[in-house]
Amino acid sequence: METIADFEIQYSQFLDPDGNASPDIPELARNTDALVDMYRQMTETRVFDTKAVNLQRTGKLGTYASCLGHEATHVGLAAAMNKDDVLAPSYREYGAMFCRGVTMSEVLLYWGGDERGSDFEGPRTDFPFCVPIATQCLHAAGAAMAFQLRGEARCAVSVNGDGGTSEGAFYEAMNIAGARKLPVVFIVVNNKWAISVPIELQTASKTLAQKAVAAGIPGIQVDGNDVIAVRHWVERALARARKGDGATLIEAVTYRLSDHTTADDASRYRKKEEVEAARKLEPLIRLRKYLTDLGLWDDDREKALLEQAAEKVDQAVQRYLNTPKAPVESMFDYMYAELPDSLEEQREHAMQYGDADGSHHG
Amino acid sequence: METIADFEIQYSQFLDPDGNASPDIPELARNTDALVDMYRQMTETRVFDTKAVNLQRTGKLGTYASCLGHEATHVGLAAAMNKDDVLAPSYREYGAMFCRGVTMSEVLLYWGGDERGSDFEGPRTDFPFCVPIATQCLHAAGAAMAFQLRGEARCAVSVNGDGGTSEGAFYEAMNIAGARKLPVVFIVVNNKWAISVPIELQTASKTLAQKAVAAGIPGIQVDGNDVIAVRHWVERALARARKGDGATLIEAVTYRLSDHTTADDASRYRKKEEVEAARKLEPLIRLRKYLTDLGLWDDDREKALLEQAAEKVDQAVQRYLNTPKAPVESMFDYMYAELPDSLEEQREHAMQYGDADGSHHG
Amino acid sequence: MADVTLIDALTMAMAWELEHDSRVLILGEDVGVNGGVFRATAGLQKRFGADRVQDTPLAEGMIAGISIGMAVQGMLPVAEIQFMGFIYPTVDQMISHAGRMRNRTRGRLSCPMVLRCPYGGGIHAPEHHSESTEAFFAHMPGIRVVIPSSPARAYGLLLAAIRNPDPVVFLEPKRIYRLNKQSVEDNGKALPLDVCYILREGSDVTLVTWGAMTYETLKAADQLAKSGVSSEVIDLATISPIDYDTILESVEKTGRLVIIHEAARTAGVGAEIAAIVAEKGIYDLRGPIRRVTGYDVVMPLFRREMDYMPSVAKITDTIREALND
Amino acid sequence: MADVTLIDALTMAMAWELEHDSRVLILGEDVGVNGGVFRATAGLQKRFGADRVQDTPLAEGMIAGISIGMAVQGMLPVAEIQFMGFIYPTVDQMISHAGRMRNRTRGRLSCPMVLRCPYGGGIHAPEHHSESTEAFFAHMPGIRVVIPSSPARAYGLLLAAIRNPDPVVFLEPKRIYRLNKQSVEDNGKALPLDVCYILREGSDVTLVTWGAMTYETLKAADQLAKSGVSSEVIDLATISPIDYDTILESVEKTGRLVIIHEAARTAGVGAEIAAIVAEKGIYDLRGPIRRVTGYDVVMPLFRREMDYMPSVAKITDTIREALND
Ligand SMILES: Cc1ncc(C[n+]2csc(CCOP(=O)(O)OP(=O)(O)O)c2C)c(N)n1
Ligand SMILES: Cc1ncc(C[n+]2csc(CCOP(=O)(O)OP(=O)(O)O)c2C)c(N)n1
Ligand SMILES: [Mg+2]
Ligand SMILES: [Mg+2]
Repeated sequence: METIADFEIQYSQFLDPDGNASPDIPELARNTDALVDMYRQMTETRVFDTKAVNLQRTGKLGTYASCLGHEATHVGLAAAMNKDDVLAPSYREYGAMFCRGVTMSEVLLYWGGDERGSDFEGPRTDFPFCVPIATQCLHAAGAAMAFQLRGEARCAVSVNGDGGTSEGAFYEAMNIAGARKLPVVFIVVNNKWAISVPIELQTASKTLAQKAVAAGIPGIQVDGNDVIAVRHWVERALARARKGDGATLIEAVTYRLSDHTTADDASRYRKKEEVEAARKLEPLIRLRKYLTDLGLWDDDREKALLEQAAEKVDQAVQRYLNTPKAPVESMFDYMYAELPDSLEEQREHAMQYGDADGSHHG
Repeated sequence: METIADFEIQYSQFLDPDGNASPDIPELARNTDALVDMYRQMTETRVFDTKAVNLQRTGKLGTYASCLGHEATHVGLAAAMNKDDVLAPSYREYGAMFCRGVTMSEVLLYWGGDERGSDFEGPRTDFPFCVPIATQCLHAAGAAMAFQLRGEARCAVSVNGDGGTSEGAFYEAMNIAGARKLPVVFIVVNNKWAISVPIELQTASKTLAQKAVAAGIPGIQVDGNDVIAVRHWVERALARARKGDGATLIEAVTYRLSDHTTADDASRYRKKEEVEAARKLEPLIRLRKYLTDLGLWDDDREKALLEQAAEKVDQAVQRYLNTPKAPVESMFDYMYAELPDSLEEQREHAMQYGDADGSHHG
Repeated sequence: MADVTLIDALTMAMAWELEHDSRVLILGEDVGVNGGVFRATAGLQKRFGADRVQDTPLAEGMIAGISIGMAVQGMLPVAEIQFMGFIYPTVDQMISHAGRMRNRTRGRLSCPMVLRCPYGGGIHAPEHHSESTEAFFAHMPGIRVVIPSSPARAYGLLLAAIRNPDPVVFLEPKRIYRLNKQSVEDNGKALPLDVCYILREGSDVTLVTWGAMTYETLKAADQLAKSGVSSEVIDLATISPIDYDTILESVEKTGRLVIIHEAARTAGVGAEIAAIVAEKGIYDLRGPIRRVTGYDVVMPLFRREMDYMPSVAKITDTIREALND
Repeated sequence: MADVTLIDALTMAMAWELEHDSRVLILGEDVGVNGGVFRATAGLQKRFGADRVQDTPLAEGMIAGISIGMAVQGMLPVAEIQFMGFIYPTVDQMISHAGRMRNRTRGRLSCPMVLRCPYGGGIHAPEHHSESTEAFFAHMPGIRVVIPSSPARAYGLLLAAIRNPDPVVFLEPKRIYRLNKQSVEDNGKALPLDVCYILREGSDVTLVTWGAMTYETLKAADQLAKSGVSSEVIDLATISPIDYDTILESVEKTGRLVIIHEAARTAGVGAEIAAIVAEKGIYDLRGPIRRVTGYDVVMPLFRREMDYMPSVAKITDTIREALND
């Protein structure tokens, strides 16, 4: 018996839940504008999220997946990216999408049942929302391969959840990324739950970061409620990828403070106490404390930010609510670059019936 | 930064290529009957393999996947299993299948284009040949779940190649096996090549054993040309699984000395020198040397074994060649427990045309 | 005799089989503690334990693959795929193994499993939650495909599917999961797996449909009845194998055929029914075989999903055309 | 003007596009050094380098998924799946993403990829190496499906597939990869992607087929010509979208339709053609629409595979029946 390979998985946190900074806190923590900006993004995201849930409750939005508690992970990872990198999100990374330039009304249109929500004005080459779990990991790997082949200094970033690490596509993507040293970063948002399935039932692997070992790429676990840790390690991983040294897996440990979606009732399968305990670790509190200690934040600034955010969200909601349905034929007009003749007849049939005639149920 | 998990991958070899035993060689090396029996199985398998390749060359067999060089891995893993365990092979593990009780003529029938080759007389509950790479890993996990649910002390063993470790199904199977502590052993036969793709292009992972880390199960790499190492570690893994301690991944490192199949020409993509070097490590030589040193083997015994094996193979070939085609309607008669009425008409149509009328090409 | 919805009837059927056959187990994402995202398995884990009603990790290919492994080794797994938009990772295991084990081994092994999956649109669900791709499974030799459209048929057909010695893909029209109640006796009586059901007798036109579309179709038949049109409505129920005798007899009587389904038109199951009648019943036809189906486009997000689907208006108009032949 | 086989023509087409469009790349299992298990990409890696002709790890879902990622980001990937029996892990990516990217993003993104795959039986191959499941892809909105049946069409259609701005599944009838040679000019001229080809004009019966079955069908037509039967043979070529005008015009002329394909009958593409004619061409029909297809069973291992497939005898007999209507 001889040891032929060994691996260590590291954990990193710079800001503890009370906002105390660890001695090894990185450079970027001194970039006060960046910190304040991330705090603003996180706050706006939360205000948006709360509003979106209410819109659904009042019948003005379809099923919606809240991002409550994920703000540091989402904002931190996007803040680390270059504008011309591409993001391959799943479906709840609003904080990241907003940083990338996706508008709030686009996100509302998507959950409001309108494809135009994925026609991002801002990040034209970012991938759209991806609902089939973990399939986007392969898109990110493919995008990275395109950048590599063209010799561009761009990277792809994919985001999936703890449940997503059980899908074969997740491993296939890491494996090809490892084999080809692709400029891609895989971010696993471990929020402890996949709808009603707790992480303990999902896998026996002690950390999700160690799944990187299977692909021969580095993996690290960071506190996903510490925006500085998330941004720092994603920046490091991106720099490494841009240098041509290949892919990294980053597990961001956080917690899904909300129901899975507005169609879910988490009280069926998890304890209040667990949620309450997790709430104490949520990301905004600690960053606000830290900023306050640095004299960068106070109640007035907080109040102003909340008002400003509320107004921004309201404007987005208005834009969303004032967007008329797309024409019936739009379901045909983007299927192909050129509509095949054989579909013309169907298109006319659909137009003839215009809006739904309400003969349906449920 | 703190280390939250670490892993070591061990390598084990007991018999070196020259047949020298390492000091820590396990108990079973003293079971001389077992050693001789494994040598007999490995030799018979090789004689069979050579014959099968010739049958294909002379047009008496379809495409055939040689197992040349894999004998220690295949025989060792099956020798470690209990009769009532189940094997989920891929397509070239004849040494293992013969140990399990599959007959040589059954293997020939399969590659001869006859489904009856998978109607194993011997191991009635073993899974059949599995061509879609790595899909059988999930069947083994499912079988293990069945045994676990029924409280049976049985285990499942799946076998796939190095190429197979790139398929999502391989990871999905390990992950569920880890999460449920299933009584299953995953054996990865790393013969360095997946048709023309060398292991270096397949993955960046330094060993294939380390892929177990992703599922939170133990993984070990053994010398796949050392039948004692293979059998020993598979026995250990099975004992562990039977105790209820869950799954193990075992990487057996060997080399595909033959073309991928008789339809392949490996000279297109790999160097003679590499193959020659690998040939020196092949499993029979070292075991014969070891047995000879122990006074358990000599040229007369070798000669007798080869004659006996040749005769056994010839009988199997005769049985195979004398097996008439199954009736045309047999393509219908095993599709369902009960043939649906809607298929009756098609069945009669097929019978009406009896044998192929030769109107086809190629 | 309880009055139950379609989804209640499914729960009843699973409970019955769990109760009466120790080989049966339920598995899938969120089927245990949570009782399924649609609550089809609500209460079953509490009643039968976490071994027999298992929450699995998130991987549909895995769910299908281990179900096959279990079925081959003597269990009767009833696996749930959460939505049909997520059933595609199971396609490889279903066509390559589930449908082949018996034939491949000349009957030595078999694969008595059920793959349950809610399907269809019209519930304002997010992207990928409204698919109707039954045609994929109907094209797989060795796989049975069943779709109930009433509580009673849901109960009897699911029992039959679980007891069937071969693999069955059991698709559940989620739009009508709770549409209405019917009194269903919990007596463990299964229904046959290869007959279709005449929901309404008629003499002018034959309407063949299945799943939730039986409701639009029956409504259309009611509306036309007012103007004296007598429609015969057939619920296909077993999508594969198809009981075409019943359909052919009906067409012989009516001379007209309209097929209604939610799935995209091209290469849908409706095409197979049309092809069978165009072969075996053509001389009974007075005019074209028509299809009212989903369009050959991606199911739109919900603001436009009802415009994609067959509606009572689309169906009645098509029937009127047929009557003018 | 070189005399080339169908597979040579495919290699020529890929070489042309690699030469003329830097966005094009080839990827797949064993396509590089080995030049593909059927040699379709032979010599391309040597000529264009390992970046543009890439051997991938063994994972079809991965191959489809990264191809989508590349295509969305401006490359033109031409991916090879080694055999159709191994294409099923790509189904999820193809239906969930390749066919949806353009529509999902209202045209912001698109997915110009080609998924090449040899298909069909008759070459004495092992299990899973003889599949014909084109119907799955024909049922996917947003995906084009193309099948060539001659060297010239292989060249022109593959060029068209690579240049098409949307995803194309390009299925290659491997049984006729090297059946015969045809002189094909390597001029980079593509063929249209939505027309079918009349291989033989006739007036008594319309025979619609594609892929390798065009040969059995033409032979059957030749045989029957001796007894004075005039068959019109149509090569569908673009399986989706279907050019049904050509088919309808032919049926209008002949009054009889026989569809021949190797795939299992139920819910195969033949059913769609029958359904279209039973709707739009029924008054032109003198009798039943007949299908000569593979049976609804698993493709048998090779000792019996030819008994599974349509043969000249099966086709001629069916045509004779049709003529008696
Ligand atoms: C392939 C697939 N299977 C099932 C689903 C249904 N589903 C939506 S979210 C979800 C749980 C995902 O959990 P996780 O990956 O941890 O992400 P999270 O929702 O926690 O962010 C499931 C099962 C899906 N969208 N895709
Ligand atoms: C899913 C799938 N893809 C492709 C193939 C074609 N194929 C057969 S064997 C093989 C290589 C397998 O390599 P490996 O897993 O290392 O096993 P080995 O043949 O070396 O024993 C390939 C690509 C297949 N059988 N199944
Ligand atoms: Mg989660
Ligand atoms: Mg190998």
